[in-house]
Amino acid sequence: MLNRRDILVGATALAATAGLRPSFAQADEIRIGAIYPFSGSGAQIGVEAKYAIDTGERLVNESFDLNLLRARDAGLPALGGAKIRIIYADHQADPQKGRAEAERLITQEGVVGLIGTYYSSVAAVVSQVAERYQVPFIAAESSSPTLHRQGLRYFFRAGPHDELYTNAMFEFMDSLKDSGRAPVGSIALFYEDTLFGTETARVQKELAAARSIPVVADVKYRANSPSLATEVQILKSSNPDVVMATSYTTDAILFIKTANELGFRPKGVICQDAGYYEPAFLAAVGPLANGLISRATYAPDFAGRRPEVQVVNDIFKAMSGKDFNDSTSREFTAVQIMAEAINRAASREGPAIRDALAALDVPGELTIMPWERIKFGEDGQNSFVKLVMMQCKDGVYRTVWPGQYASTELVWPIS
Amino acid sequence: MAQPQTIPAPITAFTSRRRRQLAVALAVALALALLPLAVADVFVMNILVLTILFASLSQSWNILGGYCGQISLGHAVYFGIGAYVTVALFVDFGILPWFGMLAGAAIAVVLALALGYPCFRLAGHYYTIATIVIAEAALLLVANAEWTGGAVGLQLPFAPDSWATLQFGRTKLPYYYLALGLAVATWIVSWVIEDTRAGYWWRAVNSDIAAAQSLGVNVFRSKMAASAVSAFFTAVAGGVYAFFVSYIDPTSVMSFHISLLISLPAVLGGIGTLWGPALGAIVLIPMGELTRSYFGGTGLGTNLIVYGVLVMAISLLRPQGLVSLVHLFVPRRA
Amino acid sequence: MLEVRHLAAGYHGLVALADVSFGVAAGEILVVAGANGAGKSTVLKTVAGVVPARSGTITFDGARIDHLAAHRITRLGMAFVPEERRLFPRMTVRDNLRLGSYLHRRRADREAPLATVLRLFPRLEERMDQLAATLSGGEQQMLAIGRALMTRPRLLMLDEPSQGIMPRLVAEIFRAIEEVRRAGITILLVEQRLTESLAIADKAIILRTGRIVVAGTAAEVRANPEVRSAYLGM
Amino acid sequence: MTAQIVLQVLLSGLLMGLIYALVASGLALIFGLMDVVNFAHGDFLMVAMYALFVLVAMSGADPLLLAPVVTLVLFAFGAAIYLGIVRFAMRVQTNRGMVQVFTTFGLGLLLQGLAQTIFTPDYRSVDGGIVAGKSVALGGIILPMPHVVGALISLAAFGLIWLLINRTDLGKALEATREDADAVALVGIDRNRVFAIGWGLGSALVGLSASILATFFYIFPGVGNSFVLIAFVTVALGGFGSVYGALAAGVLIGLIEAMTALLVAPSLKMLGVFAVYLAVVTFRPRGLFGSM
Repeated sequence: MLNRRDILVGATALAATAGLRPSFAQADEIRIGAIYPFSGSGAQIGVEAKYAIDTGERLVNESFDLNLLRARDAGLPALGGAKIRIIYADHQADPQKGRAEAERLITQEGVVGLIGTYYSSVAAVVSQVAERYQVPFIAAESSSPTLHRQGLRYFFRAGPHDELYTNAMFEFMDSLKDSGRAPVGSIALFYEDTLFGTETARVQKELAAARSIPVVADVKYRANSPSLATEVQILKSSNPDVVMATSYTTDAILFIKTANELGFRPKGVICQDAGYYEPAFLAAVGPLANGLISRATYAPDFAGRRPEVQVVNDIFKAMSGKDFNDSTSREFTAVQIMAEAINRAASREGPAIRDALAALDVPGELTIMPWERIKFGEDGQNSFVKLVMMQCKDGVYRTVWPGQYASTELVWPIS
Repeated sequence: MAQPQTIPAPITAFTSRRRRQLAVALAVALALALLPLAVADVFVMNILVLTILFASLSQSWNILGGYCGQISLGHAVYFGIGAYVTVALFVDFGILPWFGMLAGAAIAVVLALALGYPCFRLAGHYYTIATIVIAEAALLLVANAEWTGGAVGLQLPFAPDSWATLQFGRTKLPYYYLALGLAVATWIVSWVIEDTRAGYWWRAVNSDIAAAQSLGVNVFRSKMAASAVSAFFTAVAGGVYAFFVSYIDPTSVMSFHISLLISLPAVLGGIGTLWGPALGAIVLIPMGELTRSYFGGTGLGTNLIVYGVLVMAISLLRPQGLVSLVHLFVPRRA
Repeated sequence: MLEVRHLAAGYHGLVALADVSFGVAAGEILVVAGANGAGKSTVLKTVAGVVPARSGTITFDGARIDHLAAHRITRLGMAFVPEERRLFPRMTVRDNLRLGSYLHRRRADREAPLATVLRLFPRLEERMDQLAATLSGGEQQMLAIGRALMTRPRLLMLDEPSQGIMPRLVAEIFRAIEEVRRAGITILLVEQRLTESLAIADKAIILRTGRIVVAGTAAEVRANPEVRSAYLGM
Repeated sequence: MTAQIVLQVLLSGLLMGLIYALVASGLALIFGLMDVVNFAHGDFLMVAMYALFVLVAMSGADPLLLAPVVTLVLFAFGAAIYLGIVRFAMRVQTNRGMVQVFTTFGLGLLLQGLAQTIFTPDYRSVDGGIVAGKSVALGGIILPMPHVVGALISLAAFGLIWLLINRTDLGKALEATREDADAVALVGIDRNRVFAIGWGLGSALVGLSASILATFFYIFPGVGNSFVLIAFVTVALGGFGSVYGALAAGVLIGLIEAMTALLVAPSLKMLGVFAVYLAVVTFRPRGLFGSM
């Protein structure tokens, strides 16, 4: 904390800042920056991310007898057993603040890599800062496809982006036919008017058109509306087979409650994770969540099947009181990947770490994710991700698709 | 009426006070111009750029809100227009930001004049609420429009350092001097306004509309003129901000939060004063950045608490603004 | 009943009153007179707690009241009718009167003064459901006095009750003041119309630039040669 | 689009509008009484929702049964805020309007920060109790029960406000203080006490609306922001200070919002409200029922 105090004193007395020098890490410590919203409307996301990343930090720094990436060694052996240390910064969902914090972490805290940022808008700016300073940036969960199309060399994303997610949803719908169920005859889109919602809906419309599935309602709603009654009415009157919903927690709660009150029961509700998957959502809507289907890139029922997943989940749960979810699992994984790359590079230099990341090829078994492997393409995107579809049963999401990961039978239609 | 042969004493005192203000301003500007020589740190530079940029924004706001007494909480609309027009012209048509900013400012001025017709008939809180509503409506329109990139926003393509395209990777210096230039320009405009007929009229409108009308002041036109000047500089600053951040989306340049950041420094520093906006910005912007950096990482609401208490304390204890503190140390002359 | 000792008061550094002392006994009418700006109104405003006293003491029934807020003074049984009347213009006459008895919870304490007021000013009864703003100047003055009486005061302070009123109604106001005194209410009266005031007053003081220049019984003041020439126009 | 959908949407708009009116009523009351716009209004709502959350957690009772308790708690809270903070903002001699705006605004930030520190930024919700998840069917038109009950409570609350203002001494004292805050001392009324009661009442209405909202809405430190702009527009559209103006404006806003969502686009529903607001103030600068 001494460093921050230095900054405070130094920056308030502006003239005194001449003497302020970046206070780089001690020799045996390797710093990684994590930029999340810790205050403002997204604060909850940041708080949970911190627990996940702290869990990752522990895994790397302590010795665990687990078959997971960077678990067995205490610290990074290639750097003399140096420990990693995560430095957190708050971006308040504001790109300008994300930029300032990224620059601060790099120049003052001496971080060798960045992890973040949940919001794709902030990730867009942070990825550019990372490029300028030649420090690798792993977008842990920001999922806008535009991010890996900027032609940046220091940008990496191990998880899927919105197009892959949406694609999986449609593949899942295709599979309904194969399993002898009635094909999806029509879909209605329900999505918030943010980057997340509009990008998702754009891809959904493309894929629906490619499959000739009619989109009978296209409801873009204002995020954080006091009421969604009219929106639900519009959906209901279009009488779709399936609603594809993309929302953050607050609207997800309101949507499901309102749909229940207004008696709107389509055959299926397929959600773009996020709000529909949050513990706060599940607590708020209770049994109304049963039957909801969500895409996911983490399968919580893995924890029961793979002991090493159970162990890290327990560590995380002890801190946060929650199980890993789609976001927190990827944040944890991002720490592993970053630590592995630093170790392989055996260097604290950004370009060396970047090259190590670019050359990385880790089998999926070494992660807690149901992925084939982690291997980044030219654009920094890992295309060996696997996606699963989960269905909520008794307040818990369980994997129902694809078959090899399924832990429970799909209920379809839900109404 | 015959002109007096000698200038009465109060007027000379006034003139010398104005000369002194100008001298102080030049000294401050010079010191600020040299400051980067002493500051190497990017984070501190970042805070400096923001502080000076918001000082100039608040100075522009003060022209309408302070001198003319029209409390706008919707200046984000001009800021956002400046940002969007500048970036969109550059990204879509390759028009350099220097021209883009002027285009944005021109559009902002036209909008300010168009909005003036319905708004300036509104009094007090009605005007303020109307400005909030207009900015929120603009936010909705931008978030749902095609050319603005909608909710996705607009990102500047990654490009090498250049003064022409206003893109710089690591150095903050160019943005610093741009912001400083803007701050000096808005200060000088304010300084000039304080001693022109328009300035007197505006302040007359502020203190007593009925009295101003009886003196023959065209209240409506005064408000329109102040609004146009204010919108112009706000939009230019919006353009600078957009290139400084390199990415804009509706919430980051057009939300109520921006309107507040534009008005707060002037209000807390000293509304309707020459130095209030700068003083307010010097306190508020580093406060906001440092409380976030210092307390924000905890996930607790400490930064909001500190910021909220500060705003309350200054409003209650220094209703004339922080600028009134200066007179505690420097006795007011003349 | 009311004792004012060495009272000084002023606004924004200007001295309006300097070293003013006088007393009013129960059941008396004391007239405070003087030219414009002499400080007459300030005497009442200071006693009523509207303007703070700078120094000196004010006691009512032996208790210091010079640091009490205006509403506390009203509650002690001192009612003040300011020169500008300060009615609630967009409320009815009935509501204005009703507010006068706001402090009294018992029905009798509300009905008795209402009957008195309506007996004193019968024309108010005809106007009960009109808005106060629609009354004539004289009627507004009656309402202001009536509202003050509704608080059941023991001391009534009237500031220029005849100001801006038709001559016919002035007499009615003065008659009412006498009748109020007959009901046992002490009266502190600030007036420009010295002849009429002295006719009903027991005692009088004359102020000039914030100081008392003449004081005495009504007869003494009326006989004072300076008063006769300067104020009574004789 | 059938007539039934239009009717359905209009009715849900009407119900929501009545709830908006109640949310705005406290703001209108305080403004009417003392010309102060409470910029912390949304955060008062947030405080009330957390108060309800704590009470439900402690007692396990139905949120609507706890509504009177929350209303009382908020009364005390509002009066305390007046006596502790706003009173001093009223005394300021210069820039009084600005001081009031930014004092209450700072207060709002402080409350949000405190809420985040005490309750964490997590989203909470209370069990909606007897109305949760229920609906009323009227010949094919389905209305959510929380909205129906909320709208009825709102109407009842406006009825009570009417009785309070027109039929009680306190109401008369409030009205008199609103007309001439200095003159009430002449009849022995302590204006500070009236102002404190006014803030208490205004906040009590916020407490009541929070109890209704909590039956269908979630709670988090920034929850006030979802409602505060609508509350401001409601009060300004109705005419600052007019409590009944707020009722009419709230209903109008509910209807316009619902119809814009249906006919134009849900994401632009507030745009319809804003457009109507701007159109109204262009012709009636003091809102629908504002006194000139």
